[in-house]
Amino acid sequence: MRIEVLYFAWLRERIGVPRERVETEAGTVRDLVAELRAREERYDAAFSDVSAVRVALDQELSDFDAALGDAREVAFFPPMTGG
Amino acid sequence: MRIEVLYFAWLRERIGVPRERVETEAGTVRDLVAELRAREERYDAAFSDVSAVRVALDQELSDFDAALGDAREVAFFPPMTGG
Amino acid sequence: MPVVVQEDPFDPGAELSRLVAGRRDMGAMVTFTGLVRDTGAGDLRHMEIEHYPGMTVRAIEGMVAHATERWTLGAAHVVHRYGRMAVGEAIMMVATAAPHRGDAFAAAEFLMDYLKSRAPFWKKEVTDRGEDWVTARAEDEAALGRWS
Amino acid sequence: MPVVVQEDPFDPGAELSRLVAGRRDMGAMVTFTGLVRDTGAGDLRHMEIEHYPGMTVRAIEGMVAHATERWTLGAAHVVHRYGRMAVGEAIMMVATAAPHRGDAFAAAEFLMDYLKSRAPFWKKEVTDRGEDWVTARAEDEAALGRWS
Repeated sequence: MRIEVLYFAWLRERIGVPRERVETEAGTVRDLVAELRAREERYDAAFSDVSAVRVALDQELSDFDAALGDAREVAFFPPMTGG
Repeated sequence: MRIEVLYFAWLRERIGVPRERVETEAGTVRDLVAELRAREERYDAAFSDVSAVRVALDQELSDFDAALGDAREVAFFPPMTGG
Repeated sequence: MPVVVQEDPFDPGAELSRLVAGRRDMGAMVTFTGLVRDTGAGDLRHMEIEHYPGMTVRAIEGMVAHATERWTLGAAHVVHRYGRMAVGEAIMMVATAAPHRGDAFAAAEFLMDYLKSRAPFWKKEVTDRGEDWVTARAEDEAALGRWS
Repeated sequence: MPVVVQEDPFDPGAELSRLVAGRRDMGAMVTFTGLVRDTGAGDLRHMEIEHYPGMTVRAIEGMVAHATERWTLGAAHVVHRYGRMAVGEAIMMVATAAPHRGDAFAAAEFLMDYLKSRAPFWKKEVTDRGEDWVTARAEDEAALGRWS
């Protein structure tokens, strides 16, 4: 399965790219994070504390236990600071 | 004692004047109201339900049991509807 | 001027722009604008507001002083009109500025609650059916309870 | 347009004037304006706001729809900027119009609480000392609890 992965704010800065296409067989968001962390140190560092990371699936807020299903876009970012 | 008495909104309309000078020996606001009601029917009607009347002494909100003291101005009006 | 009581119309947008201009220290601004609303029957000709000239400004200044003691504010302004006004015209406005939004909101709501029931204004609606003094609402009086 | 997300500056006063214009049925309007506030040290060079273009407008429209269901509103507008902005510039604005003031205030506070913690924006402060992502505050997250 091919999925678009987006990173925002300090996650984008630590990983070094704003978005990338990822080939994965992960069943859940948590599985996808584990695959990414296994790839390279910069991913491992960025996701070292997932309590500080939020996730959206196809532009809807979701959580780490959610199934990827046929989502086309996953976004990772810190807690939002709008307003 | 001579005191300036002001009326606002429907109290002004029922009594027919916005203000008048009153000669009184009343000790409290309530006594003053009793004197006014004894004067003429229009006062009696206006003050028939004092739960619908508010009072200010020298431009500070007060109540019917307050002593007139050396107040120079007493105002009677319905509950306020500002904002 | 933090408290203005006037007969002339005013522009709420211009008031907000003035409050915003040149601030470096305030993160939050809240405004409340009260407008003349038509009656349910849609026949309001105009509204008339009577006030107590000797008391009005001082009473509102007391409310503003109270708000300024209770919350951390950079500004608290009140404009309130009296006299005759047409449907859709602004009757009054409260504007607060604060470092944080909680203070700006709370102070604006506090000022509105007190203006409703403790500032010496009386509204009259003039409709095709005649003239009616607006009756004070029990909810407005009750709303004051949340600040004590 | 009830929800606008843009890079360009906007004028909060003009937004309020536009909202007020021509209303006959709304007695109450509330605005909240968020401004770039200097740091305690007074050395903020500018603020940068990043957002998630595909998600931002839709997320805010969801909040507005929720507010419109929950309170009786005539209008609920949100303007939010992204990109670089100077100290004192408006970051965002919420404006609500309602027949009664309670609804206008509650809806504006609800929208602010959700925008703070659920709209995909991230603020960075650029000071003489470097760059810092603004940390989400626990109080802001906790504030959402009052609406459930």
